[in-house]
Amino acid sequence: MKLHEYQAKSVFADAGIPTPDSQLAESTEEVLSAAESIGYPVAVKAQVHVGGRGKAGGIKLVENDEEAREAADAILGMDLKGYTVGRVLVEGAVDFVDELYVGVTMDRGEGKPVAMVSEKGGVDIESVAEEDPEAIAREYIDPAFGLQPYQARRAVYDAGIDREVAGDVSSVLTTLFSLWDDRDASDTEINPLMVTSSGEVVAADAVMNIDEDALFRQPELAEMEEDSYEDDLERKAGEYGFDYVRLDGDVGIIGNGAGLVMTTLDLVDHYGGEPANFLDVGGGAKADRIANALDMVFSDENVESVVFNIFGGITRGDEVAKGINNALEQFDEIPKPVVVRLAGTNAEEGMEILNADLVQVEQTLEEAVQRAVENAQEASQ
Amino acid sequence: MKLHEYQAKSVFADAGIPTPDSQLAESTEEVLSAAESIGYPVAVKAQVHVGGRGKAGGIKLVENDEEAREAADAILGMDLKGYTVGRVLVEGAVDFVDELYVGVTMDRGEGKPVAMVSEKGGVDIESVAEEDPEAIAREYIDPAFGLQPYQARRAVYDAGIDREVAGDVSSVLTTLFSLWDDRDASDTEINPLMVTSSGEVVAADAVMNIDEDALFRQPELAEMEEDSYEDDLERKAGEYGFDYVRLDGDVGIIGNGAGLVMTTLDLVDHYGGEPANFLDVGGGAKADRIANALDMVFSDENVESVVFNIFGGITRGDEVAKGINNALEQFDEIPKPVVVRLAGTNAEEGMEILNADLVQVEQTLEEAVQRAVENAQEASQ
Amino acid sequence: MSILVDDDTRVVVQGITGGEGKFHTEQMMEYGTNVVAGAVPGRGGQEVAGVPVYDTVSQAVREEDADASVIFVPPAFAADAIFESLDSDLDLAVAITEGIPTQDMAKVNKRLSEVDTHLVGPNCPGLITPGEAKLGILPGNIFSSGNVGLVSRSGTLTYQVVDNLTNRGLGQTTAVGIGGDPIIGTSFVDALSLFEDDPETDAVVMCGEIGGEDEEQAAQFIAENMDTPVAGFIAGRTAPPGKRMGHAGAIVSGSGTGTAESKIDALNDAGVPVGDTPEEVADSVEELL
Amino acid sequence: MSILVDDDTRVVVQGITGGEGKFHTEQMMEYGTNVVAGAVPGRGGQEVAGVPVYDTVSQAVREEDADASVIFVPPAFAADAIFESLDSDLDLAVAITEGIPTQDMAKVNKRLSEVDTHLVGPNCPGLITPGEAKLGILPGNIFSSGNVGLVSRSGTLTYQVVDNLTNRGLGQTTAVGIGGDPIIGTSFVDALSLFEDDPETDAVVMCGEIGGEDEEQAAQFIAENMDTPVAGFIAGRTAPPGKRMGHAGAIVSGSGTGTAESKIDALNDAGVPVGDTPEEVADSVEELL
Repeated sequence: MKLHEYQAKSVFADAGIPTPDSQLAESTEEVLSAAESIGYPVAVKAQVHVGGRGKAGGIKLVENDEEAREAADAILGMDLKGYTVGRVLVEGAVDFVDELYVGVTMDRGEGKPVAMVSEKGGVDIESVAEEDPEAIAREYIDPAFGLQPYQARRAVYDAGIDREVAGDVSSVLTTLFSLWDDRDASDTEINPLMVTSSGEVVAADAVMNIDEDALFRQPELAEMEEDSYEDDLERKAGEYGFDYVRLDGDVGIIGNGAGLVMTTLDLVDHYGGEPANFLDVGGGAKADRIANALDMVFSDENVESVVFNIFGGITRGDEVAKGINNALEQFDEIPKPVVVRLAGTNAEEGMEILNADLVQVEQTLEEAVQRAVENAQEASQ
Repeated sequence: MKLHEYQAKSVFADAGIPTPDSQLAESTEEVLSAAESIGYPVAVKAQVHVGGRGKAGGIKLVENDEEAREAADAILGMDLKGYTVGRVLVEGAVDFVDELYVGVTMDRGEGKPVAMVSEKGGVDIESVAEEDPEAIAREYIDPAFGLQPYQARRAVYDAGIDREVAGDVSSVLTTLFSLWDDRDASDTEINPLMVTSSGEVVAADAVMNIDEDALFRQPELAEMEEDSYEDDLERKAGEYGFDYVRLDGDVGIIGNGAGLVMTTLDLVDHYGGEPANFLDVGGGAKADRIANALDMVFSDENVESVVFNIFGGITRGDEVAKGINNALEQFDEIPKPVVVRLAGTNAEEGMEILNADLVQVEQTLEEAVQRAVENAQEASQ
Repeated sequence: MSILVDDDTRVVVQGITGGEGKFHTEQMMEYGTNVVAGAVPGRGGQEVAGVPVYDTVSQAVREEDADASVIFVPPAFAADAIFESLDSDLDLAVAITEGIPTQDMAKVNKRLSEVDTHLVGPNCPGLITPGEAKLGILPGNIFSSGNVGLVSRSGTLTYQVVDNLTNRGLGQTTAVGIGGDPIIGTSFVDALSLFEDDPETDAVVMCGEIGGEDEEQAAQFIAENMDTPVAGFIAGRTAPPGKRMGHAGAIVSGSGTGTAESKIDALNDAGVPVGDTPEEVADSVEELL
Repeated sequence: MSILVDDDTRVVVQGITGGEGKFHTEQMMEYGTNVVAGAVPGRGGQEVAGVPVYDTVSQAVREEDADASVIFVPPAFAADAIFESLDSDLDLAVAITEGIPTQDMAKVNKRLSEVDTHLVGPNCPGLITPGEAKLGILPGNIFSSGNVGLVSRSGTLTYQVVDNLTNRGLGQTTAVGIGGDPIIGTSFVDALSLFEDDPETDAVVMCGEIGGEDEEQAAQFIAENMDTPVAGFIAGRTAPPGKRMGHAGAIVSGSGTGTAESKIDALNDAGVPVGDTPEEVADSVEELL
């Protein structure tokens, strides 16, 4: 779960990290009144979960009412990489002499958190990591001990941060780690951490992503979760509790188990088709859930053909068959052709239950995918 | 630093451990009014840093005003193993069916904390440890991870605690460890942890000792420190900042470094004398401090003879000699004979400075101690 | 022969009194697994599926000589259950639970480096030595005994590949589902190393997927340390960057690490044929044997 | 030969800009110790006693090839300084600081078990290889080079015993003050084991004191593993139970563990003569050689 900049900043500020004055605004009027109370110059920043907002025109620095109005009109309501901007953060501009990077994330390969500091803040840190890896000082953190004071200092000095601000930066890093640790974050990051001409550090941006699996013990953060789905289908999948990812193709895919569904997508591609989605019904799905999955896929207007691939383990073929029947029997005409392949637990019982008038049955994964791809190709001709 | 029972109980109660109603009282009247507000029966418990208070008559259970008055009169002002009782805790008596033991301490051999649980509470746990070690379940705690939930459960189930109260006992143990950890305790202990007839657990006693070296970061606990010296001499040593232990003999001992002072004590004993004290002036003592040490030892009316044994490392012989001169020159007559042995850094300079009219000088530790023992023996003849 | 489990394995089920725990205990026992105890705090003295329940894993180890555990404990308590199994002198712990917080697993990972117990999972279907024992939730009937080792990050994909193998008469020594989380106990390298040392395993199938660098490390290990031939499969070729494909670990990061391409290239460089379809994987195994 | 330090040892002083740090750096250098750097956060670029100061120990290791550190850092920050030295690829760290909270040392102790660095101390005078190097605060002039190893929990008692030895012409290979705290890095067993492996050490003096069970463990180690003869001394025979005799670790617990008697018995049982006086210890060494 991603926090918005304004949410992350409030968490950071509560923990004692210096942040600029700021107010959230949803209209041009609110932007103007916020700018007035903060005092020009201010930055107007789109609050959407998109990287590279600045380059995409989602952040503007304004000096007066006229510019603020212009920026607010331009940003509020704009489409930023698929997300519509509904809110902006109006924030006092910082008079900076230097832009740093500090962050904490989970290093999956090491299986432990890593703290990072760089003098090259203000730009995409992943490009810095690729082009100039030495410019990022890294400290791997023992998960049992946590970030030790000497490690915070070492990261800061190894990154070449000026001795005048080293103490402040290392204390910001320590706080970032505490937040990461206490709040079950997957990432906490400040880029840029600005150094002002008077030698203070200020968090000019704030990133905080929370481990979804830990939200149960982070009720305050869970409350901050906002509807941030790209479209109605992903929202619907969230409501149904499916692992769902929408793609660009026309072959709708339903299956059980992440690896098998990914494989089904890959096979659609392999046989010349284009997957419309990833949809995992999970383990042990009952008839209702299966019907919901079909409803999901039919709701995607791009879908021309559906392939249902279930390898039963905990999931039982008879339940799958019932769900498919239920979902399809309500239609006078089946909206799109559905290819079904059932294997594993109770697959034979499922085959018997399945209403063969409503679906096309195939015995193997390869055959089922090929048939679904053909169906899609026929539909688009 | 030892907390009094009433202090430890208030810390435990704040952390959520159930404790009986109680009030501190300094007079018989206060005892009576406390008993009235709590309701009989109550326990009247001496608040002094002494083990085995119950056996020594420092705890009495009373049923009515008459008994309460009697108990208060008996306990307030009594001498308990050298400590005068100035305050009692008046506490609601617990109707218990079982007495358990739970505690956390540092296991020095393992270099890690250990959590302990036993069904055999209410008696001296050290005797249980000796006579029936199996009756105490122990969980060694990784200092980096802390006490894990499964460890608390395991200790409780391994100790054979009834399943009905196991959850509560394990939660008390978890809290005890958190307090131990957060408050820099050397020991946290509840003995007995009473189980009531209604199946609740209540801390009927409370022990909490704090690591002196960590008091700097435990300001709340440091404020609880009370004058708990056995006598005026130990209080004086505390004010001077000496490591001082009063003993029963008549040879006063001053030296630098714990091991060397202990050795000097041992040699006094070896040569037939009896040490009056352990007094370590520490490393790098200047003249003032040396004079204070002599003042300390002269203040002990049991002392008949003094031996001064300094092996200079950081401590310089000339400073020691100056301090001895300063302290002794103020007397018309030296109160007790002082034997001085100086070795190590600037020992020769010290010997030159030393006013040989005031002290007896010896070259070796053995000779110095023998001379001091002889002095004491002469004085007591 | 086999790796990690066989018919001597004595299993304690953590969370045996829960719905899933009870159901799969019965399934495991039906398959022939030697389940000797359950462990659930506060439930000591009860019986589930004819098996005695203890309050702690240590008691189950003391009383019933358990040497492996299977963990069906809800995510909030699962890391503690794993810690308990790692501190109870077991040879093997298998964590089925999905959705354990990643920071909990980082701590488990640290403790794992300090003990000798193998951990398989979490978020995995478990493992099976066909005809001897299964620890987990795999459907026993699709497996058959043979000389092919299988290690996979995915559950149902494993079944699919096993199906393709079994249909051709290619039985398995042991099949291990190592789980789809970012931080797991037994890695590809760990499992491959065990298969390499197993004289009965004549070929290994390794089913990877996008995310992380385990497959790349496995490729390096195969090139440097393995004589036993390996056939590979990588799921997620068509997955877009930045989208989590079901498994918490199955994600190609924005910076382009964890792609299927990188994994397939690494495996090919190590001499491992990577099939485009599960059927092609079975073809490769037939050729390698 | 010697143990732990010699004239090749390259020392970084943590806390070199403090009063004690500066004074003893000068003393160490005067003795001939190869002090190559200081480390104090925020003081990088300065110089103390002609030695360059770095902000971190790692920088001192990178820039000056330091392989040992001596720690003069106030108690509140000392554990962090030790952690830093343990995470900087040093062979040896010597912590002089007295008064480090015990819980901090428990964490240090855990980390120690994970690294190869030796820690001597804390709350110790350091160690010296006469004529080559001293790391710490021992008065160099009382030591002389020879074939007797010395290990002691006490500072000034060490000087006393060394004095008795030196007066008879019995020089030392290395003398190690391991410190008087309850939790320390190098134990008696660790030091004895190093002396046993040092071909130049022909006898060892071990000065123990009341508290803990290190001396008992040392006795067992001597009986089982040592050919080099050992002479012993135990301070605190007359200490009453429950009273801390100066050192945080020097306390006989109420339950009677840590007594001088138990230690002396254990050493005698291991064939170690225990002197009643420092002079008797020197007698024993003469006999053992």
